[in-house]
Amino acid sequence: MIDVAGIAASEVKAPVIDYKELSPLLALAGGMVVVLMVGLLRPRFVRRALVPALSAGALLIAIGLTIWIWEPGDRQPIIEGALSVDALALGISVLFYVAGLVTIVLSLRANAPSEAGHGEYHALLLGSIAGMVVLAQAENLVTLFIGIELLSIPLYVLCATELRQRVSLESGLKYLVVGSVGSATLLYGLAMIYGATGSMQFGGIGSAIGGDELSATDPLLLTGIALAATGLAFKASVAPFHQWTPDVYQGAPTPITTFMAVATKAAAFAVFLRLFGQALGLAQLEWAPALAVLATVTIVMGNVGAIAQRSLKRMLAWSGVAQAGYLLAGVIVASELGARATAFYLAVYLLMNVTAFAVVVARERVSERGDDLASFEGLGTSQPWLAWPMTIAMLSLAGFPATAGFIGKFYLIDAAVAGDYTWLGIVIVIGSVVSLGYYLRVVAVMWMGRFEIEMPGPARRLVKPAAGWSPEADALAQPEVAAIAILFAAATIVFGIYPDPLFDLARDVGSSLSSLR
Amino acid sequence: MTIHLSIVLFLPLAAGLVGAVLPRGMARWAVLAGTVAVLAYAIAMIADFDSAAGGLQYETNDQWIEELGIRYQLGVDGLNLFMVLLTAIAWVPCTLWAAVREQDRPKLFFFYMGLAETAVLGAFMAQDLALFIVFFDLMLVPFYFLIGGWGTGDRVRATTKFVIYTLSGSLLMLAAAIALGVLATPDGGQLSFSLEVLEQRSVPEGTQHWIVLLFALAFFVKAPLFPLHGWVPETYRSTPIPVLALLSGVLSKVGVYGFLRIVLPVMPEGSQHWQELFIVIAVFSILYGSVLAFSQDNVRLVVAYSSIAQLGFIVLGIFALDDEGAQGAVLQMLNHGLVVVPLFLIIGLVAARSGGGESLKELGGMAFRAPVLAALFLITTFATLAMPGSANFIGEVLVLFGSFEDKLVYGIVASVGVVLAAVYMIRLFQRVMHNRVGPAVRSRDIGGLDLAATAPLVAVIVALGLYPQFVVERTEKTTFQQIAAAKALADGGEARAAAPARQGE
Amino acid sequence: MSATSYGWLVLAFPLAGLLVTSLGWRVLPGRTAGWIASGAILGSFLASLGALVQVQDLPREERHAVDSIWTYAATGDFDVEVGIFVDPLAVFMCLVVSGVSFLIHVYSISYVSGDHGFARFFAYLNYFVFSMLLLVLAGNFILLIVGWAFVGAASYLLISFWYRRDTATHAGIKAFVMNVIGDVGLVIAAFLILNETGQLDYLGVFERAPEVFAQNDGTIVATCLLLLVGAFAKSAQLPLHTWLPDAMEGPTPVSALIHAATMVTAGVYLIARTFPLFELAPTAADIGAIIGTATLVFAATVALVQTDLKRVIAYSTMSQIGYMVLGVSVAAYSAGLFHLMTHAFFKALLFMGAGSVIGAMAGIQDMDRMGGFRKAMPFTFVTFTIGALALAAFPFTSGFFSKDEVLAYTINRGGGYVVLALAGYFGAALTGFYAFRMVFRVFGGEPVPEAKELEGGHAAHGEPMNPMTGEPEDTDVGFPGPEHNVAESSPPMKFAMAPLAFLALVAGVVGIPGVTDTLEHFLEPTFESSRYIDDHPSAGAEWVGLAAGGIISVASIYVAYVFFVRRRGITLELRDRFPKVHAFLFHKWYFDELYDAVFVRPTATAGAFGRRVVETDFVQGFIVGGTTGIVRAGTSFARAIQTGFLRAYALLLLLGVAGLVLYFLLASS
Amino acid sequence: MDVVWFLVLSAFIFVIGAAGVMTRRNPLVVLLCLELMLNAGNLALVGFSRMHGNEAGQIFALIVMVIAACEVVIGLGIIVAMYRNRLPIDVDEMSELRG
Repeated sequence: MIDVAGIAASEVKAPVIDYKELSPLLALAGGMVVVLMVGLLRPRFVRRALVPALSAGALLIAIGLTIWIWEPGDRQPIIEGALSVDALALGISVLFYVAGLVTIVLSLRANAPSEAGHGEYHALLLGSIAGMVVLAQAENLVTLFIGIELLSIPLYVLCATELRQRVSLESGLKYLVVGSVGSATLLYGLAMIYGATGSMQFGGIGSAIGGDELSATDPLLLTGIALAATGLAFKASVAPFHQWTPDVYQGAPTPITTFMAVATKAAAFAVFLRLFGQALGLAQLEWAPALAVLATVTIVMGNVGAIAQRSLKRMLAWSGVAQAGYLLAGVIVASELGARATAFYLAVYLLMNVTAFAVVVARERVSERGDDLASFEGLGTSQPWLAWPMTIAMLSLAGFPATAGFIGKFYLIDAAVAGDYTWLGIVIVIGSVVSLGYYLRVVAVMWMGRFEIEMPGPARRLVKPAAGWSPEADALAQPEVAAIAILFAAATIVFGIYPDPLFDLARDVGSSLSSLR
Repeated sequence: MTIHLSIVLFLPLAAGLVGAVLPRGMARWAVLAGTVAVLAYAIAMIADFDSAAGGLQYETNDQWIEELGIRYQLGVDGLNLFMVLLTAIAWVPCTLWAAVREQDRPKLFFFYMGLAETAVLGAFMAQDLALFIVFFDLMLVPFYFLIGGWGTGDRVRATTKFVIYTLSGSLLMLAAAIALGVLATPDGGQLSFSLEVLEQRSVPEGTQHWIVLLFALAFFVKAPLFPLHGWVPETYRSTPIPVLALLSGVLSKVGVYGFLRIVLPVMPEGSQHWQELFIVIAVFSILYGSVLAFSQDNVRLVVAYSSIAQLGFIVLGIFALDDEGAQGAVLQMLNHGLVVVPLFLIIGLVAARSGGGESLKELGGMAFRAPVLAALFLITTFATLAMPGSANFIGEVLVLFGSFEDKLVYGIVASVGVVLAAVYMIRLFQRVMHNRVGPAVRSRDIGGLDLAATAPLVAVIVALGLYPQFVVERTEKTTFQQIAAAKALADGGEARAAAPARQGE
Repeated sequence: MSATSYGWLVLAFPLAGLLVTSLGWRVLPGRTAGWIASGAILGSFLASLGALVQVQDLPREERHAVDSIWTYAATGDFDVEVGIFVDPLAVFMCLVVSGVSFLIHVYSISYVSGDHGFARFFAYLNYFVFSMLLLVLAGNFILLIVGWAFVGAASYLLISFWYRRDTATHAGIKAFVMNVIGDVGLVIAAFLILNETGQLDYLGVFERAPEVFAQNDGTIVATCLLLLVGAFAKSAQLPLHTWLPDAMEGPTPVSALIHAATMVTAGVYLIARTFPLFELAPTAADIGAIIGTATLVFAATVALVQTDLKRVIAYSTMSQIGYMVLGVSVAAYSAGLFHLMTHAFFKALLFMGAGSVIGAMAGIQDMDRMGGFRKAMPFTFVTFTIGALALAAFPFTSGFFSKDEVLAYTINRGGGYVVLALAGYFGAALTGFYAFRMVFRVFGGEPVPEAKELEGGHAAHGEPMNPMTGEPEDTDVGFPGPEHNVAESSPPMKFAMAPLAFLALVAGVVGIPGVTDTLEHFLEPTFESSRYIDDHPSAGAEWVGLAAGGIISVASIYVAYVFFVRRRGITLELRDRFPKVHAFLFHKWYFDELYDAVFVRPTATAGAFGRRVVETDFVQGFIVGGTTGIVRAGTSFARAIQTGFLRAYALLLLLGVAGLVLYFLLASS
Repeated sequence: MDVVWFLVLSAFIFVIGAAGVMTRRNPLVVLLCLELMLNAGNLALVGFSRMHGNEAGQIFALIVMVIAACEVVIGLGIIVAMYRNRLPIDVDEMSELRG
């Protein structure tokens, strides 16, 4: 007799592909190709104007499509459970798109694109964004890894794009090497999780842990979790895997630093939420304390590291480390509230950091002191339109009320306390107290005249002047940068007073992780 | 007549914003007008206030951030009625004082003045814990810039220290407050920080203990009380006079006000648990502040340390957990504010007459050419040292009576502070106004505009001295309500609570 | 009008005077301020008379009236009205205070005529009189404390009236602080009273007191002792007396008014006012009596050797108040108050005379520099001598009757009180001696240059210098004696001194034992609830006492005559014979030194310690520095491991991995 | 054959790679060591996929190989850039960013 079942089984089934759900990703990929091709054209106009315009267009289309397919709640994964296009993924990916747009605008007058070639530069940027989207949507280990690498590899290049700057190359190399070590660790961890659970699907892993043949304390599984956590923590620059952050942020072209600071972190936490919340949620009791310890170490390290920095980029890098610690609290509690808080804070974090970095870009292009604190002296009187956004950003990062930062911290602490991690909440506030030390210093430098800080020598300036050295000329020379700063600063204040829109977004994001309590 | 607290609340800020768009010279007058309007509004409120009703009046209660259970809830009752009035009264002369002097970047300066008043008013009127904290921290922003931007000496260091010190307290309070809100929420209940809700809900006593401690930390730093006054010397030295008057006269009250508004009614067990400790801190602050005040050479610091002592009295009155004590504390909160503001303005005048010298060594013998100034200073001095006949005396007597009730030993130790107060205040007055003429002193009498700024305050002091009951009858009811819960515990736990005092006797 | 409305008037006049003189200081021409002020006081004197009449009209058993205008402060059972209490005692005090004050006001008009602070001076004086009257009229303890503190403030202001003199300002702050100590005592006493009786009004308290307090119950004794603290601080009794001699830095009229006639006797008034409490606490009363006696002897001994004219009189004041305190403490209320009255007269008179002399000496107060003013200042001489006679209780002067009545009552209590009485007589002997020491040294002997010049008709010209420190005066504000205002040449002073001299002589008639006893009967309604109301010595016994007193005083005066007229220089021999004794007395038994060592220095040291050690090392060093130190350490660590070598980064990363894995494996097993 | 042996071997390879990254100063060698680490992961995947008898692990391994290649390419590119700028080909020399 003929084994019909056997034959049926041997047939290769092509996976069902839902192009509607996939459309934002496709838009990015398409844009990438187009930009790369167009970038090959010679005319100056094409390279300086058309390429950025096209890439921006791609991002805008992606945003549009995202809104089109937006739908809160828990969603079935697509492509045989490779990706899940739910509110978590979509919501976070909006952050990537915005960050990308900002980066494009900030790069308009930067050296990096012209050195690396505009087409390549922007194509790589879009590629990295695509990677982040994949990562945010990843529903199984393979896509997770692909996402991370697709995110990282373009960034390695982008960091090193200022080919004539030694520090740029250095940051590229460091990011590459240390990053690859991280990826290898992650891969090894994923392998073990797979080994322990026998499934690549997050859902499958979750049910396996829930199932009776595998206990949540299985050493193989836990080792896997540990290694995977390391890999993700590395991307999120969680201590003690944070060390690349200051160096890379400082060395990389500032627009890229901006992008990394906000987008990479968002991507990392998106997958953190999904993997640890959904797949490993049931093992929370095992991994949460460890992550809590990591969070504490991160908060401490980040804040104390930032205090002694003169270079604003470096200072923001360290502060980014600290902020990662705060965000981790939202993951640790593995609750829907935690997910919401994390998403909310990621959005806020984007606003604050973009503002700050925009001002840094504006300053380092005109001041011979580069991104050194000294180049911000007296900004309050000379260029209030830059000083105010910076002030708002700093106060918001420090968590002053009437800024979005305050609400964000409030939300995170709320989540921490609700998840029985009150002590972590207290660690967060202690961290913020320390952070005042460096945030307020920037404000003081801008508004309260010159004063001395005991610190190593100032940073060399890496960027050619955008215009003559007079504030007015500079302002005219790069209106788009100031515009970005003012826009995002305004948003910071608005959401600090009327945060409901962000809350709605956060609620949708949270709603898509059904397995959470 | 209906009073809309939101109008009172945001008027100064609005005035500040208007001033920011007006031409350079006009900003000051816009803000001044704003403060005057607030004062008028506050007076109308006092006139309209129904002292018979115990609860909140003119309440505004709207949803603000539903997700976090934060409501935009304002209200006035006997407890904060006079705090609002104090704020309104204090801001007018200080703004006037600044307005008649040349400031650089005047628009910013007066914008911050307006923002500051809004923040302080908000802190006093907030009836939602989270909202209170929002304003409590927001207060720091304008003062940070005012001190750092217009201060003297090592101002940046001073203002940074001030902000970090205060925030390290109030951020911990934030954590504690969130914990309070979350842990108080019953299962399935909606998270809420509204005080009236929190008073209904209860938190286990063990939790209350550390929450109260964190609140106290924030409030003691703000007050300030020993040993959390590390920010005081530098800040007081480099703060511009009108700002300093507000800082010491009004801001210091927000902390102690928080005890009566939040800690005692919401966490009576916790408050009662730490009663002994807090009283000890208060009493020690009284003695310490007094002794240091009388060994200081810088005029500002004399008043600075005297404030530490005065705030000690207030805290003592609050944690005596006794009707009279609390009533005295409330009265004293108003009185101290009313005397410190003119005191600092006068110090500013005095310094101007000695070529900027603020050391007692450089001052002296000013009374001769400035009799009016001397008279104002004298009255303020007597009021500050709580001479009988001033409202401060009634306040202190009530505080002492309250503490005598079952903390007799502490009360008697504290009353040593009364004597010391006489020493350092008279010393201050004498070294400034009497004795030989200081080297750089060019004495002249107080100018018309400065007189307009200070004299009304002194008049208010005298008036209250004649009729303190005006305050007492309006505050009494609410004050008693606020401490009722904790008081009941203290009385119930009489044997345990008062045992140490007994041994002391 | 009722008694109380007169009471309000009594308060209203000086208050009005205060407002007019203080607000109109710029516009009032010449001496107007002085006349206005004096007029105000005269007004309240007349009002007091009105009150007197009204009170006498009341039926004998309810001879007191209360009235209040508004609630001062009321919360819980703390309930205080702005109310006055008018009874014979209050009226009596009002009369004495306003009467003497009026005369002293007039005296001052010419005494401070040339001073820069003329209007200020009278504003202060009016303020004082208002406060003093408030004190005596107050209807409850809180208002009493208010008046109590106000007189303290007034005395402070007037002591440091010439505020460019360091000695004056120091004396001022000393007096003020001592008085505040007294205030605190009263406040605590008031609390105990409120706590036990639930009342603060005199009437209520006195009603409830016998019900709630057992005889000599601990609380009531404590209360009365606290009251005594207040009384002694105000009345310069041991051990709170050190401020009074220094208070002589003030202008002489101030010494006469505040530090002799009125304020310092407030303590006596307080004890008399609260007698129901003291009779419940005999222990406290006895302590009061003992301290009174101690003070009267102590002060008299010190007065023997002082050379500063005003300070001698100051010590004699302390001594005389000692008698009063003794009197009211042994329940001889009317006797004590009688002495209060006569003392007010003759002591004010003495100060006025002293002022006149000091004027003649151009501000010099040292008796060693004086002498022979007999001819130069006949009027001053006569009045001063009258004052001295009354002070020495010379037979049939006012002091004679009052002082000896006190002692007679004391003996009458029998037992240990006799000892006190004997001490009193010993003090009397000393009194006569130092009183006439003054007379003989100032007016007797050879005329000093100043006296001669004065006889020549023109005044001496002294350098403006501070007699205490010898440093030159800052003439801006003014200083004593440059105007040479001697009674002889200025009618207002004469006008003020003459009636006082008369009263000093004859005021005794209101209390001649067995004959008049007017005062005693007048005051009886106040004290009728006293349990000692009926056991007063028989007239016979009193006359025996009077005889003894008379002999003592004559004898002591004779001894003074021998010492300072017949055989001058004998004092010097004595001093050389017993230098230790002299030094001990001359340094006022070293009380100032003691307090300086026990209270002032320690506090100052504590302050210095707090400033140098606690502030810098603990608050800034440990708390602030500690925290920042930890953060700094963390910073340097974070930077140290941030080496920049990516191999090191990889190392740390893998270490982190190892740690994490290890944790998980441990957690799992 | 028991999967444990595969795991032990892959662990060895991983450690060797890690050690290499930490000890070698030549970026080229460092890149090789990175490859080792990734391949250790691959080996583990393959081993597990045999253990579970599903091919997911092997597919994953294939994908990883591609990615690893990309990484090396980038690394080489950066090294070339360094060479062009006449920078020393030594990871320890690239330590300007620090602190």
